[in-house]
Amino acid sequence: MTTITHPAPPTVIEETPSGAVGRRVPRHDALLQVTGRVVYGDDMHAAGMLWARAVRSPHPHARIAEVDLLPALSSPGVRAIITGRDVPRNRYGFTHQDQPVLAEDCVRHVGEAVAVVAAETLRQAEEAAARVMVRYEPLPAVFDPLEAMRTDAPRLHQDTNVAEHIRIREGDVEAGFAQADAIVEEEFTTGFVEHAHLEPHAGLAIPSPDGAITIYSSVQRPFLVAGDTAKVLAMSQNRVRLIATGVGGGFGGKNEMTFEPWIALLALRTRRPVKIVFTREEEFQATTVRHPYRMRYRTGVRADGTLLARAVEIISDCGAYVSWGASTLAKASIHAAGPYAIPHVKIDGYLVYTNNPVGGAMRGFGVPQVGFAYECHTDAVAEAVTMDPIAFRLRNALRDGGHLPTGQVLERVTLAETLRQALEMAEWRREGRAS
Amino acid sequence: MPSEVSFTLNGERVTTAVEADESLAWVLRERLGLLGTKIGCGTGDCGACTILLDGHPVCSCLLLAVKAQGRAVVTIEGLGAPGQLHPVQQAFMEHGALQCGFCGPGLLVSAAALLARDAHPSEEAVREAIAGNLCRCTGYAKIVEAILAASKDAVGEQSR
Amino acid sequence: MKPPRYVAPLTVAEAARVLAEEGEGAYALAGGTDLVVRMRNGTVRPTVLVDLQRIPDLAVIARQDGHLRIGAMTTIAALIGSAEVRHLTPVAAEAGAQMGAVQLRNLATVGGNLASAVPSADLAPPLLVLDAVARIAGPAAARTLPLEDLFVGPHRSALRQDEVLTAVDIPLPVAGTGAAFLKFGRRRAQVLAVVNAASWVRLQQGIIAEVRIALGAAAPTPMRARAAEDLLRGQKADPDRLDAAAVVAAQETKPISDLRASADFRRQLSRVLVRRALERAVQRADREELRHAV
Amino acid sequence: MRRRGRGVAWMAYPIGFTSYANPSAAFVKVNQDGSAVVWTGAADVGQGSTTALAQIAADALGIPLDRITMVTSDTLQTPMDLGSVASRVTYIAGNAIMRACAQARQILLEVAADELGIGPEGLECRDGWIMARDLPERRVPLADIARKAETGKGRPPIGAGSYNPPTTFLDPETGHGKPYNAYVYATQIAEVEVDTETGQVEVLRLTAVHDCGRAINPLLVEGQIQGGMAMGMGYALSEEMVVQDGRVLNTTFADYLVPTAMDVPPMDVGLAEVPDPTGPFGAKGVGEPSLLPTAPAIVNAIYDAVGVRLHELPVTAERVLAALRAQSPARQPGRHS
Repeated sequence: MTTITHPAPPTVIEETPSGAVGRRVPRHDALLQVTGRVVYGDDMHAAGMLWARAVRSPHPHARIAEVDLLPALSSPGVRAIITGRDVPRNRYGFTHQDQPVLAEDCVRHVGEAVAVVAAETLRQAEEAAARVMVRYEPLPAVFDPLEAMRTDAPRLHQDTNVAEHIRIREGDVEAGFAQADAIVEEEFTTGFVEHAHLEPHAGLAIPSPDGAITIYSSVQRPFLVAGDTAKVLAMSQNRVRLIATGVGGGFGGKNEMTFEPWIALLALRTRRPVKIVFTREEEFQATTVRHPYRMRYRTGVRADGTLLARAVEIISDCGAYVSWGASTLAKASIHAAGPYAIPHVKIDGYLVYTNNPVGGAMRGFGVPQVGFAYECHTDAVAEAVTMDPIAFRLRNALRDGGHLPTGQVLERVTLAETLRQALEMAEWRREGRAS
Repeated sequence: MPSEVSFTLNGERVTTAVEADESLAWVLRERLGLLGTKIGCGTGDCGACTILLDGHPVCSCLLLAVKAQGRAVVTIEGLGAPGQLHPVQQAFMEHGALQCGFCGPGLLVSAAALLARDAHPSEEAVREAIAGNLCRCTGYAKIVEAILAASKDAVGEQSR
Repeated sequence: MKPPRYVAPLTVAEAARVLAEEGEGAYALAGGTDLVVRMRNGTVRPTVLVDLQRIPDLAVIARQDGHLRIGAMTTIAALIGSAEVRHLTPVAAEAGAQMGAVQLRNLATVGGNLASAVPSADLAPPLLVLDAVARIAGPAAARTLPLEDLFVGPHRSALRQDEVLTAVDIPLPVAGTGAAFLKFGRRRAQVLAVVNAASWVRLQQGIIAEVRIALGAAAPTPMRARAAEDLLRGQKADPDRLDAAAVVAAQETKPISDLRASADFRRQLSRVLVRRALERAVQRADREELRHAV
Repeated sequence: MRRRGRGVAWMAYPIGFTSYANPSAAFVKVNQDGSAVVWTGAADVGQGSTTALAQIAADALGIPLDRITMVTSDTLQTPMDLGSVASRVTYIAGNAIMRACAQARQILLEVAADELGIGPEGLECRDGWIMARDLPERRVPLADIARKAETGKGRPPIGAGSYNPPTTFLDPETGHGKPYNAYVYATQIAEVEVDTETGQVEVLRLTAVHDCGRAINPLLVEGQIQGGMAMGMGYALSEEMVVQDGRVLNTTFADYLVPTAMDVPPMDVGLAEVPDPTGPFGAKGVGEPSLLPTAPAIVNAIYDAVGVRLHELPVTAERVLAALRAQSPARQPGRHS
């Protein structure tokens, strides 16, 4: 059994008597924070530790023809190098198990890791990583999800690049449009967004003499990461211990397993602790991003401002692997019509593979994309029936007992109350306005 | 080949061997074991590594350690420790200024430098002084509030 | 990827000698805010870093021979904090204050900002309109160069391998002049200019007697907009004419499209910034004229 | 010319995973001296969950907050938690802690019942005491009972609990189902000023009112909302990875533009607290919702100011200017500043 103390002392809440709920209590670790004593991923050190560095693909799509480790293995300070062949079960994913821990036959996005080096110093690891010779044979790539949906597009995985199609149907949307006095159509797009947590992904793996492993890592989901790591390493879950260090921001970017199996394998192989810290460049190029969405909105409304029908089509650029793309798209699709009572709704969400950076979880999970679209669209629809956007919202808002297009009934709906308070705080008055 | 560099670190003289391309941030963390200074980007764009060089905030990831020769360096560890916190550290705690806290050490150093040269900064001056310290969690609202409060506390102390 | 050697010479001559002997791998090091970033991203791989920090007098700001001399190793913070600069060449301080953020201004130097020949360098347009001269030292005799000629291309200056930029000389102001600097960045701090612009005018009874206009990030190098200047010289400083000159200045630019902006957007911004900089410079010159008249 | 405008956006957002089981579990023990330790797998990623969960445990046990120790996010030592995602920790891990605490509390109340001669259902734990609900002066220190439970009765006051919000999967053809168990609501308002010559948008003020259920810790809730608005502002105006042939061209914070302290305007935050009976002490969540309405509120404000509808995020100055130039000259609403 391994005994390892926590990176930070156990948390003690320094405050006074009970009746704690509702109180403005500072964070439990505020004193550690302001004195620079929180231990984040990069702050983990262990005696005799090695530094790991990934070798990453410069190509968006290529066959890996050959990996020659010899020059790197003879590079000063190198203690071990792993590739996909060293990963016992080189495949993972939440809804779709389509992603390798290290690319083996083929790389599908720029920055995909092919090998990982462990050396005595970071500088030596960097030098050796540059000496890993990977011969790539570039494959046709696709970067536009609309192109990727075509049957003649280069394919990333199997017979189609459409990894998921989500449908939500309520009422009869065509009948709704037929009754409408006005129909408003708009198309919205959003771009690639990075979580930009200030702390890069960072961690340390410490092997036990009995072959178990302890991983310190800056993650939002220790149990998922430990479970996935155990799975790909074909180890029993009780022998893969993950301890979350202080997490310097996540926002969804530290949801999933990244380097944990790499440093675990390297540590087990070298019998030494192995540390890794992603560079900011790796954070941008190689880790997950917020999915870019293209969203087509079509809304039918009566002249009196009553919403009748809404059809939404969402195309999500998934990047090279599904990761959280399917579940993100589900959440986006469920909420794509907005918090409005609309009798006839049709929503189609498509998740499309491309050779772009991998989309993952990010704060709001697809809903910031559709939220941008449906709320801007709401103003445009209100204008089409010459209604004030606020009055229009209040007229069509979901209320207690109302339901989303999924049929889910909502209770304690406070939309109107939050609006009322916000207008009051913003001292909103409509007078004195041009046109 | 490594050179030797000597400087004053939080009031004490230190000497260490460094490579010429090593940043002071790296040397502080990996050679001198002071882990309070954080590295967020390595290119001087986020301010997490802010330290004081002869009293002036700089990004220690951009400052080559060799250039610290003979200078005075203050890090978060030198700002104040539990029991003897700098007013701005106290204010950050009380106002819930930090969330993940990774930007904290750099921000606190920037804020302390501001208050040292301007005891009564305006809100605009506070925002300008910390514009080089990115924070992704807080929207800066409680940070600005805390720095302004610390400046008021300091004024209160002086008048006593 | 061996780490570079580090030398910190005490004289310019010694610095020049090392730069000459080491050849291409030798880099003069000022604040490091540009060079260290380029070392990190692998665009330069120095074998020797020649730190200019210990050479005396390179960080001095002083009046000299009808000029204000600003030493190349003056930090941006020292520049904007200098009473002489704020009094004699306020537009240089105006530009310096918009560079990066506090941390950068405490490290970055005037010489570094100019010698790195970055097209968007914020100090270039104001110093160009102030008619600054670059002072350059090498193994042989020192030489001077109109600042405009220092900029050869992106990241390419007229400095030879063995030369060091030691100072810029700015002519002392005369009556009736005003200058202004404007920067368009994609956020309000810690950002490179999409376009920046400066203008300088000398008014005589409301007539533009002399004028200089400069732009940054609008061409491969910081540039003067001479055709626009020609249009204004000897003319009344009325709004339509200033705008007409701004239109011409925008036509003179040779911007690129990059991840920060399209060439077309840069041209549009050039017009707006030049016009606003001219308006502001004229206002300031007017005030100057009045002050002198009183 | 600079023109001002204001825009509104609101949202409904769910707490927790979509359909999939997303449980949290917790352990608790009350020590002989009346202090307590809580084990939770939830990782505090800056949002302050460890503090908020301790506040929940304190009131669930009737033990002062300063006597609660939290042990968190260690897969060997703490019970399972799905993670700090989906705005779920306060609601789901909080409910798990409520259940764990209820078990420990039940042991304490049963032991105290003997002592006080009142049935456990007539007792409550509060402020470090166990007292009769109707007769607060009939009370005994919780520490005494904890000691007695452990050393006298041989019943250490411990508890384990878990919670998983009841959800269903969506029908694959109709998309019908109940994928969530709780919803939160919010409205945000943005006031902007647009430079019509450069397209530059300055956000002058942001206002947010969120219903996150009962706010366990309003200080932390406000901080989350303020941070979310800043992130939403970046999403609206400046944050964009430039990807060309799969390669990210801006891989530094010099060109991927997160708002600085000088960009973020004053932000007013209000809470419309409507307790949810399914949440711990009525709490739901706020992590993700805080960012959702910000971008559309800003984009609607831009329309209010200059009369152009922007359909692509981020709304950079360049895109605003292009839209303004494409606009017919007749349409010129907004107020001059």
